[in-house]
Amino acid sequence: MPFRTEPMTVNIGPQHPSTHGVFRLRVTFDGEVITEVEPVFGYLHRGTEKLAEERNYVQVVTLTDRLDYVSSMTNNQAYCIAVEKLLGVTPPLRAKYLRTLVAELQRIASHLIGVGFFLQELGTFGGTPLMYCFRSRERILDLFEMLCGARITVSYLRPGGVFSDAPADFWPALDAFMQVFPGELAELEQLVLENEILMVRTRGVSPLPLDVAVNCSVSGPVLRASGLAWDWRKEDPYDAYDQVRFEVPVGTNGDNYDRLWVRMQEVHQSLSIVRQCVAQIEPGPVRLDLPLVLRAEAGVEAYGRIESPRGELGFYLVSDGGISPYRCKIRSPSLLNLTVTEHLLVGWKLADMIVSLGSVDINMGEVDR
Amino acid sequence: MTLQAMLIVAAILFCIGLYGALARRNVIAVFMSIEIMFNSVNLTLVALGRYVAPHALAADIESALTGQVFAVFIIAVAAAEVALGLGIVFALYRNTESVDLTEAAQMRR
Amino acid sequence: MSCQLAAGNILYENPLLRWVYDIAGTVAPCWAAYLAAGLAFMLLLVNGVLIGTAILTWAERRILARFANRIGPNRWGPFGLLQPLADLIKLLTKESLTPRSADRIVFNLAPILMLMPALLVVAVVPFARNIALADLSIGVLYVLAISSLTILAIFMAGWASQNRFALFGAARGVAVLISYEVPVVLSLLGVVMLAGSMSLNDIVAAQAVPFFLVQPLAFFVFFTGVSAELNRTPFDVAEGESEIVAGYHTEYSGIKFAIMQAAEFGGTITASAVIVSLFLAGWAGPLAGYLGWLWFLLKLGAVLFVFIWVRATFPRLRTDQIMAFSWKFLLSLALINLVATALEVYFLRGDSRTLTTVDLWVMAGINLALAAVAIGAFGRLNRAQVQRVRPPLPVLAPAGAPAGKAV
Amino acid sequence: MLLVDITFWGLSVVAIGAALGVVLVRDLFRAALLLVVVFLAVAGFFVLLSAQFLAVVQVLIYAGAIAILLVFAVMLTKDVPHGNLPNRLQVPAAMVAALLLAVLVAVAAATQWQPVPLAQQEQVAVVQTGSAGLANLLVSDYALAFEAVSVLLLGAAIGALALLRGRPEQAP
Repeated sequence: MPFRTEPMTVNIGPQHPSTHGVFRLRVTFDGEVITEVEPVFGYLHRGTEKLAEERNYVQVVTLTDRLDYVSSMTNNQAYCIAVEKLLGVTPPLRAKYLRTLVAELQRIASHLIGVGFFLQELGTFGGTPLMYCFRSRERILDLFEMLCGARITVSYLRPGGVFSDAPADFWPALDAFMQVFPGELAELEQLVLENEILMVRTRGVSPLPLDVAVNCSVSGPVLRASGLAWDWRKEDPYDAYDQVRFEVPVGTNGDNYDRLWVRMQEVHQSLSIVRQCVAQIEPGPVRLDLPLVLRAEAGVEAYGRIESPRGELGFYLVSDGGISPYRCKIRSPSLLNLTVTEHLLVGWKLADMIVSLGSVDINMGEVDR
Repeated sequence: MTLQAMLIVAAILFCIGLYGALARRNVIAVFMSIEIMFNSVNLTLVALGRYVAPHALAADIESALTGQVFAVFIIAVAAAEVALGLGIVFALYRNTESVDLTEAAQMRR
Repeated sequence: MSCQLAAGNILYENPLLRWVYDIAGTVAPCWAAYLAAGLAFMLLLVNGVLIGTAILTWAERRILARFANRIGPNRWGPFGLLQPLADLIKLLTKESLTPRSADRIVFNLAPILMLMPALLVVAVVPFARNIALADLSIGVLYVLAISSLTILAIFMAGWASQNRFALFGAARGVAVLISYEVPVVLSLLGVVMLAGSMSLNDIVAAQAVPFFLVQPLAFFVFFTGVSAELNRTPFDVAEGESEIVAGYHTEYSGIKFAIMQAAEFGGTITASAVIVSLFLAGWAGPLAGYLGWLWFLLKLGAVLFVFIWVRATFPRLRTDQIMAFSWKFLLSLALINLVATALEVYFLRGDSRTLTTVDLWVMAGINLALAAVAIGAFGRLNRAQVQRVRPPLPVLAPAGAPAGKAV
Repeated sequence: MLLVDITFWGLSVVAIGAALGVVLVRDLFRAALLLVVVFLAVAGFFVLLSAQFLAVVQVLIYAGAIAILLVFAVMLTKDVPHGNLPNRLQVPAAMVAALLLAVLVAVAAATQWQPVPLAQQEQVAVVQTGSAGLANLLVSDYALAFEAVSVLLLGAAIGALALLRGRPEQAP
């Protein structure tokens, strides 16, 4: 256009209703169209990696709760798997099933939050879909409370198993949840997935080409929405994932709708995994008899990774023979998924920006660590 | 309120508009002044239509509305004028990146 | 002193005003009594709208909460009915901030200017038989003209705040309002043609068949256009909370914010009142002579409920999509409706130059079919980019495995 | 009528004050807002002159549409708070305006206007207040002018679009 307009630089955040915590985007607009975008983060930095070097191996579990605070179970899982690799131990079978079960419940809860806030950012400010999501999420958190007494910061998993076996009344409660939840999910899908406004707002918006996604090391639903069936639960099964059958939903266009669709489908698959776990689980011990203070051999390194709701979550641990890790590096999916921000946002409008950011479903606790 | 008072108010408005149209540098300010002049003319027309009897009044009572009809046309034409005029202003801005009339005169090619 | 009103005067037609006028006329000069009668009714209307605003904020929060499986405000008073009062006290006692770089005069003037159209429009709405402040012969045009002033207030608020989000909101709001003005005005032409008058009173009287049946397309266009002009979901881009914080009223706080909110909800109420008068036969109903106001309020409540329902359900559109919706979809529908109504009125009216109830029913039949066809056809044209929903993946596990087996 | 007189003088003060503001205020945005005040005051005059239809049209077209367009155009100005500068013609312009004002006032005061006959005043008032007469005139006596204006508006709309349409980018 020969019409020269003045570029306008706006700080979206750190205080903004839709930046998922304290996240800042320095955006340069031409009218409402984004020409430049620069993510700024670090506002929530708590030095988790450094703190982990000052605590013993079991204490670090509580730190991992606070990384991605909407999916603490999977954070626990990744860390515990890393420590188990470091020690060279394998948890008992029942613990593996319990871990898989709670991880999938956590995935459902986390995806419900992702989907709910994604819809909120699309402007259903009445909050109906968000509350539909929260209704179901609350039930899952209640289940977690029965397991370990906490709802958000669970610290349920331990190196070598889980904190304790599920109480007797957990199984009927889980059963009740499995009866109610599919109906609630259907209600949500009916409200959302066929909505025409949602279609025009998300179809074809901010597509992420597969090569860009792979080159930027993107993982999780964002990668799968771009068309690659890459899921660590299939590629490198951990815990009980080699015992259960499930599909990996894959998108085609990598647009906002596909990212939403992949999440919704994963919820269905997770539900099926939970069912299989319940059907297959056998009585037995839930925790290895490990010493209270763990020590690994000096010079051993281990990388434990899982498929968290947001992508590949990995803990890289180095031991110097002491009671705490010598070095703890966290590969957080949210941070790496942010590397495609520019590809997703430049050229789109302000309204799409917020939605695309929501579709990546970042969590600042994990980005800033 | 008399016809004379109404006409004088309209005249004052017209002259203020005239001054603005002549003495402002910004195209948009000139536009605004012209709009004031349009309005004062409308006012005059309607006031005359209200108070002064046209020759045809005795035969045709609707001729009392002639002033209003003229005002309607002026408003319509003013709307067209603003649309086109602002189009020209935008075109001017596109070429000179300024809405200053004095600069526009100097940059004539 | 006894003042006598000429028959044909606005006040004469209106029993309430005449009563005030007669009382005031016994003690004051006639012109003062005239003024007093008008002011008394204005006081009633303004306070009615403001109290209605308070009730609407409560109702909207309660109903939205029910849609979302929540309870909503329930602490203050029965069913939380005093919540608006508590909110008001909170806002009144808050510091009324003016940003340092803001244009102080314009910034403070904008909320007042925003409230003004909402209050002015009720002047011509007939609440019951012969109860309206002014039965203007150009009522519909008056409503349109006054409500177009909101644009200016929004722009003033957004510009004077010196805030980027506010400016975004103002620019979006003005763009939306200007686009939707066109279909809204065109849609009302059909109604005016049917009633043969622009006075709201005459239009209500002409609705032997409610006009939302006779003019379904116009009703659809007007309802949609009005929700866009009122910045309600799914057209609330001007204050899209998730995108631009609060749009043009980002910088407003305290009492100024309260006035802005009152203007917004008051605008919804007056717009609904206009919809009721134009399309839902206003105060007409059984025993309309005595219960006209009740019918009016019931219909008002129904329209408001639809507004809230829409808000609870739909996501927001993008600005360019809203523009496209107005120009490509609503404008076409309004034009179709205009041409169809003109032809129907011309052919059905016949020599008597009036439309009978039978004529109206015939038109209702034709127009309902036309509306279905037109909305379907244009919807399909505009839906090119909307593809079918992707089918869900199969779930592999055998469903319904007994839980609790492994206790 | 006392009320009418008070209203008239009030409106006059507002209209003239706001008009002066439009041409004298430095802040272009405020000037545009004052212009809206002028428009509204003129609409008030129309009501006083029993031209209700015109008053509403004035609000709808001038305050609702033209003013908004102008406000949008104001954004083109680089420094809006100080954008409304006078040029060098200030003094001559003031002189011309003052001279014209003197002539106009003299003419308005000196002319013997022929008032509406008393017998017809009632009738004229009824005709002028209603909008039906105006509508009749527009589609009967002034139909040609009416059509011409519609063509003009269409032309203006197309012309404005043509002016604003981006020319294809020239290759550098």
